[in-house]
Amino acid sequence: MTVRILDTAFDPWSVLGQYRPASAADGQFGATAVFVGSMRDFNEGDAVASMFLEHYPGMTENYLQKIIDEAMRRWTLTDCLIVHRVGELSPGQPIVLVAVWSAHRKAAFDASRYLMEELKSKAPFWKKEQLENSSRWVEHNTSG
Amino acid sequence: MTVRILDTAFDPWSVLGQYRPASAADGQFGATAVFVGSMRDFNEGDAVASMFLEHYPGMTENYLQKIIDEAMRRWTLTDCLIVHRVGELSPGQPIVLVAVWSAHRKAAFDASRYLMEELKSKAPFWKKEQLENSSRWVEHNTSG
Amino acid sequence: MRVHVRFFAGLRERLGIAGREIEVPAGTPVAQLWSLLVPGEPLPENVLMACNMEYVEPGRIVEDGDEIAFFPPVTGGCR
Amino acid sequence: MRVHVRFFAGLRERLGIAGREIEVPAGTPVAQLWSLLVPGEPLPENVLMACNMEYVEPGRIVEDGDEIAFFPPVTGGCR
Repeated sequence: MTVRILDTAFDPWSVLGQYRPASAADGQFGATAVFVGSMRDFNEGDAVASMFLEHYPGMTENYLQKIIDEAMRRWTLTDCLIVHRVGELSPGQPIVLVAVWSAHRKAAFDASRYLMEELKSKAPFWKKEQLENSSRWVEHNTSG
Repeated sequence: MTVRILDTAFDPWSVLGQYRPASAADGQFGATAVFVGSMRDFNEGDAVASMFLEHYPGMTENYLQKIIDEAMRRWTLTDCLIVHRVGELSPGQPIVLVAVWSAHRKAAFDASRYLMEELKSKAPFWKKEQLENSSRWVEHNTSG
Repeated sequence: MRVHVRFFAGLRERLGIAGREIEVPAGTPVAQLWSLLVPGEPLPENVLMACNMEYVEPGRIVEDGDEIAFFPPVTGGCR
Repeated sequence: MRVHVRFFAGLRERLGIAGREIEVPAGTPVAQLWSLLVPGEPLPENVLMACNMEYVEPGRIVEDGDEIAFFPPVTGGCR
């Protein structure tokens, strides 16, 4: 059950390659479901040059830990990992990584999706997009 | 749209780190959903020492390509990758990797799950488990 | 009693306030801190409020030493 | 005409046949190859059949040069 907020670029596949799921010998989990969200270079019809991601230090981590706790209550999971970028991002860079380990695939699929939807709807992060000649705060999120 | 059948162990995170999704510059996809299924060291109450995975060379690849084609028809996806082990496996080793890239997370989540369920229900692979003093063909698959 | 109020993201930029200490009487609800700090500015309909880093309703009564936050709808994750 | 018949996994082990060339008359359905190759052995209820690496129904009529396969329910992926 790990939450990481990073202010520099990360490679989700390296993170996963190095991560050792909590209290699980290799043979004990059978399913890993992962979601990676990356920054796209367009939004609402405009080319986006870069993005700034603000968060609420302390509350953000608490909230992510809370949704992991809730997922562990709802499903039988071995472990959950959430990594989220903050700061200045370029197109193509990963924003978020959610990973869930469990004995059965249904729980892993369900829980990873649950974590992403909960994260998007209530975790305190805010995006500011840098367009060619202006910047704007993203006002609303897309539904899942 | 890539299908790989491997007869030696693979690291899904290295595969993903090296894979370049088809015709997609970095900023063009926003969502990647991944599922990894690994061999567990127990099944139906018995400790499983190792496993042999048989397939039908030619038909297996065709079938996996067919479900990828179907997923690309049903959802708007950038790319799909399926990697599946055959041969002798030890507990903890990855059996299957399914990855889907798309602009929106809903399509990535839905399509990755679809690919896994289709793969499990009809792709020609057969597992033989090596228990302590005997071996057995796995007779039925778990439902998703 | 004394509370610390914070604003985030577009709200912070628009109001020009990141954080402010404010003296309030006992029994003050969270939402009222807004009118005390930015009088004349209507409370945005979609604003979110937190007390000590937990989401709270506008009517929540503040206590001495609380950290209160006002912020716009969140937009984390990916598209 | 001539078809090639293959068996996989538990079926191959139990019957002791991996593959066999067989001469059949025109109009032979796939399922009938089973009784020609393993007479007296009932066709398992859950057996799957493929013709030229595509799933087919038991009644599919074979053609010269076809590769026909019989195999047990598949068990790929993970638990």
